[in-house]
Amino acid sequence: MVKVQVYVTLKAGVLDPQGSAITHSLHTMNYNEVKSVQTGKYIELEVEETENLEERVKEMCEKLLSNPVIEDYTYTIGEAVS
Amino acid sequence: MVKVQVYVTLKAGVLDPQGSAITHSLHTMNYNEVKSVQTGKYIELEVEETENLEERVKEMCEKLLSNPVIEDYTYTIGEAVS
Amino acid sequence: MSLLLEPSPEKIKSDKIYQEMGLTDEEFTMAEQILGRTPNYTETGLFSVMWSEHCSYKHSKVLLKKFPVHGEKVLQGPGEGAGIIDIGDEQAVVFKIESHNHPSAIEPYQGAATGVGGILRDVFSMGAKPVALLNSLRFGELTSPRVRYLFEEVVAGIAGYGNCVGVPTVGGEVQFDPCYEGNPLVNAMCVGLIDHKDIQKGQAKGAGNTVMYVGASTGKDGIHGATFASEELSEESESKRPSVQVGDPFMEKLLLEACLELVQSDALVGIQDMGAAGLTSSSAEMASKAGSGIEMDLDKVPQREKNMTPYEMMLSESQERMLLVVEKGREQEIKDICDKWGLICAEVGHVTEEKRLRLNHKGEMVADVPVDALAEEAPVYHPPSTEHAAYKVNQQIEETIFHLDDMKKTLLDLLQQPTIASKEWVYDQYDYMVQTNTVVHPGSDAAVLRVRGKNKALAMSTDSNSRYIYLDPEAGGKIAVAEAARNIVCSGGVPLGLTDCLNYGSPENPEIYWQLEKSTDGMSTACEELNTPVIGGNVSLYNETKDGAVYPTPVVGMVGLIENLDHITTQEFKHAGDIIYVIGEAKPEFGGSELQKMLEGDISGRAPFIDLETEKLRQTQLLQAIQQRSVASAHDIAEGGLAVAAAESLIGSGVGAQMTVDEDAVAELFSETQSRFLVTVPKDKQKAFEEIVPEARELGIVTEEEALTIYSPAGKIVLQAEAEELESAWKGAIPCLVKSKD
Amino acid sequence: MKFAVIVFPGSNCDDDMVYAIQEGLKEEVDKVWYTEESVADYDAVLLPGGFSYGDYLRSGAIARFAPVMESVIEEAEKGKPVLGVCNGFQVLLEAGLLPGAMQRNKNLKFICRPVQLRVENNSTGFTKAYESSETITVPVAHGEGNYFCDEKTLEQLKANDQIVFTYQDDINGSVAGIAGIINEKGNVLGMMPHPERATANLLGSDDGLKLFQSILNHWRESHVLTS
Ligand SMILES: Nc1ncnc2c1ncn2[C@@H]1O[C@H](COP(=O)(O)OP(=O)(O)O)[C@@H](O)[C@H]1O
Ligand SMILES: [Mg+2]
Repeated sequence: MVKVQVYVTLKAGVLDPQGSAITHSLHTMNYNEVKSVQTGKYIELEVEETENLEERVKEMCEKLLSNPVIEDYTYTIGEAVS
Repeated sequence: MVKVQVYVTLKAGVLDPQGSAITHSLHTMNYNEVKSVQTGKYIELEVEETENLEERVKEMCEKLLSNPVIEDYTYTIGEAVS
Repeated sequence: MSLLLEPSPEKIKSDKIYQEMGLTDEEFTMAEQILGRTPNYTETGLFSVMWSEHCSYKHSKVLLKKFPVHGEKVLQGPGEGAGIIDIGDEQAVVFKIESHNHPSAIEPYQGAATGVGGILRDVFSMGAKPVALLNSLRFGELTSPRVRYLFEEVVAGIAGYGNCVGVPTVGGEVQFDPCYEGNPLVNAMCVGLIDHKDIQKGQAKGAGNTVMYVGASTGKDGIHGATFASEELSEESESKRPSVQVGDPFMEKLLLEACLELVQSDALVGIQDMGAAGLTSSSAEMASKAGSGIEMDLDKVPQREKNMTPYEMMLSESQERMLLVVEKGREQEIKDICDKWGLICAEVGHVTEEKRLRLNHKGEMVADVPVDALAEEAPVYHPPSTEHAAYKVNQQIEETIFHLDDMKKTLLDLLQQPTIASKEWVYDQYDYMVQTNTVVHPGSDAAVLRVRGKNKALAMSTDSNSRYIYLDPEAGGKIAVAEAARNIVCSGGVPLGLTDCLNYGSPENPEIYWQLEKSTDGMSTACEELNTPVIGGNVSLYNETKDGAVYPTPVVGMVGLIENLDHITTQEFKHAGDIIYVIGEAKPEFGGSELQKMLEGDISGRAPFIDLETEKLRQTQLLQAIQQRSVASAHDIAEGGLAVAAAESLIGSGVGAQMTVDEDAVAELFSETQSRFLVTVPKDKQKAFEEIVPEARELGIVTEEEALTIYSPAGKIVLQAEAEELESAWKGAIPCLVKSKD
Repeated sequence: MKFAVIVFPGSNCDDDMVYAIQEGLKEEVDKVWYTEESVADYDAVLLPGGFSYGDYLRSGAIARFAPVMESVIEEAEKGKPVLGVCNGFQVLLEAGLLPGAMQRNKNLKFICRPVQLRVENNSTGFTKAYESSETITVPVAHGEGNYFCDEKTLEQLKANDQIVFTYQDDINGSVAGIAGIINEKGNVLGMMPHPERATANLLGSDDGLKLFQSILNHWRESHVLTS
């Protein structure tokens, strides 16, 4: 088994209302050192080792895990986990 | 400015309906090598350097960014960004 | 900096860069003549968005002029954010429908969500409180995974936005047909309530008054959305994807509350939302309508990104923004209200006497254009029109006579056609109760909302059967209006007027222009006959992909007034023992029917015939019978015919029905002959009812036994089904299709 | 009796709650803006449903830190009746006034419909007007109504009779079908269904009215006793 970690974030320039709301809230809580917040998704997959693992992970990211119209993704393919 | 990355995941034992839905979809798309999916949040903060940065990040995570009843969090405090 | 990268006027002209922005050679020459010089990059952008189909209606203006727009009760016809109709007690209803087809095809969730956001702003910028949302949706067949994705995401987007803002989504319609496969239709309608005294205008009056900007800051999103909506969808549209706008319903809610407070202040002179073509259209239109001009300092526009150019700021379609004109010296009153709601509010310019739109940026004037040229003087086209080839062919096809062996199976199959099947899966996701005024939930003919504090209610519905319109645009256009009115009447309301959204293919194709022409003719005729003026609407053209155009789909959004809460009527059968009537005889008319589509896989032949006088007479009589409390339930007979109407009235009612039908049971049960109603009447009201509606024919009786039984004149059972079977077929169809993931 | 309805930025069932008190219960009610410092002058505090702050991040997470909440928490601890409906329930959970947390509905979709509830505990100050085990019809409208708590908490809730309402059918995946719970002291109730939407037959049900009547009756009783 391999652990795959996928990070999905909004493309540059895409509005992130959630991020703004969090920033605002942190400010009212007196965390004024926070200048900006960007929200995204973190997805962890447990995958059986296959030959073209990376290629397939990319496909999954593009087809399902992210929405390429507004989101970017990155991933790490981790060490095998037991 | 420092970039702080926060990852919020569900505690072990808390059901993840979204994770199950994604697993299911991936299977119908023939990514049968995927054994399980866990969803979480990825939050990126841009923070001005302060003395007790780490402590304050922890506080933000516990108070606002995660709900300790069902969620765990981890964070990385990155290099200074311009 | 980036300004230097913009092409010079000479280059725009020599390299025809204006074409990429959607202007034709002739249009660019016109712009040059208007200015007396070659426009720079920003100015070319202003012309291109304001002269886009979406903003200027250049291909449809001529046709829209035919709509009857006046009526005793019309307080505001087309021309403002939304139309307004008087409902008595110094109150009025405000409504409008708008399309968001192209954005939804690219990013269905956000496309649909921002469609809802835009139509809400059209209504609350008039000073009205939004009280209801409706929608009208068209997709390809649910057997395609891409269509399922679009369908699920569009519904989620509508829900996500409307629910968060707290305006109930109370009605709508969803139809499925292969012609919408690559180009779904997403039309959103909003209904608002207003006191006469609060009615606002989008006008920039009074030279010297201050122009203020309220709401979200301006980003680079949606740049060229208006021209984008005026082009066919192609592979290339994919590359324009970053122009997708993301909605922020929380911001919208704050903006809504702030605006409802702002309109109470007499410091406010004019207000308009920044919709399509954003800052450009709102400023140019407000000035043009008031016969004035506007000068703005773009450095003061709140910006979400660094180094935005004037072009980007003026063309951005960032959501949740409003432009205000405020009496000079009273800006602080406006700012205080915005502050309370946590909204950005900036003074960005002032009203000028000279009728020009002037823009300054970093100390330089970057645009200087006559406002009327932008807002009023877009070229108007009279495109050539040619009868659609399919029309002639279809007119000559003989009516098919269907012979059905198993009527029960036919009915169950019909109930599972996605277009007919229960839309509970959809409206279960909409908060249709927030504001606690929803008396009749989604699922009946029209939604009904009480008017709080008064003994009256509003009925509302969206309708269109594009199959009929495709087969016969003129008849189909009449039917669309008539059907909407039928739905209002069945719920006990007097139709007040309508808003329409004209969804068609490319008007530059003469056959499509012909569809547009004929169907709007039909609609206009029906509006005259039924006394339902058109108080506003929207046009969405170029709905086509390489596989062809969508069916001509003019969606009608109608609102009616229920004068007394006791008049509220639903389609459900009520009590065992009530008498079942049908108003109107069935003829064997199957062109464009669900039965035809189901059995033959496609539609052909003639659309059902409609006689508007008959329609009017029956509606008037039925409404009178309802108002005199002689009617227990009423339902119009539409897609799928009488059998489907009966099943819909029976499902969930806790009672059943026995009916005897004519010799030609296939026609009686499944034909889509127009102007028919299925009505039940309490026994003691039978005489009164028959006096008002002499034409009504008794069909049978509501039974305690929860089943539908249909007899032939000779007393033989033609069809018998348990209510439960009917219900599971009808309710199960869409959830089942959505779940199938292969 | 005087009620406070807390209004957060983006609250959207605040007016509905006000109407329920004014028109249904015919008692006094004020909207209290989220920046107010005190709710001490009110006899009961109502946290309305709908959304707050767009429900961004997690429902109720941001509202929980609104300035007015300090006083709400303080009054709750003093024993003042506090009712949180839907979003209000989520705020109470986030604020730690009630145990557990909300997750997205198990079908991952928003659901809006009238549902059947069972009154599990009719001895609270919020439910005395109901029969024991009565079935009532009250609408839900939520995307995150899937109540979660760990085993131990569930045992405690059961042992102390803190489960007040349960769903007749499993609509959202909530642990033990929980639709509403009360704190140990019995003065803070959170529930996902909207009683304020069920206060007139014209709207489909008036089963929610008894909840407000219970609050009023309870207050009158204790008021007579103390005065
Ligand atoms: N199909 C139509 N029928 C009637 N009026 C229409 C139609 N299409 C557009 N209009 C009217 O033309 C005006 C301009 O429409 P639109 O550009 O959509 O307005 P806005 O940008 O304010 O939403 C509006 O008053 C609208 O009601
Ligand atoms: Mg608009």
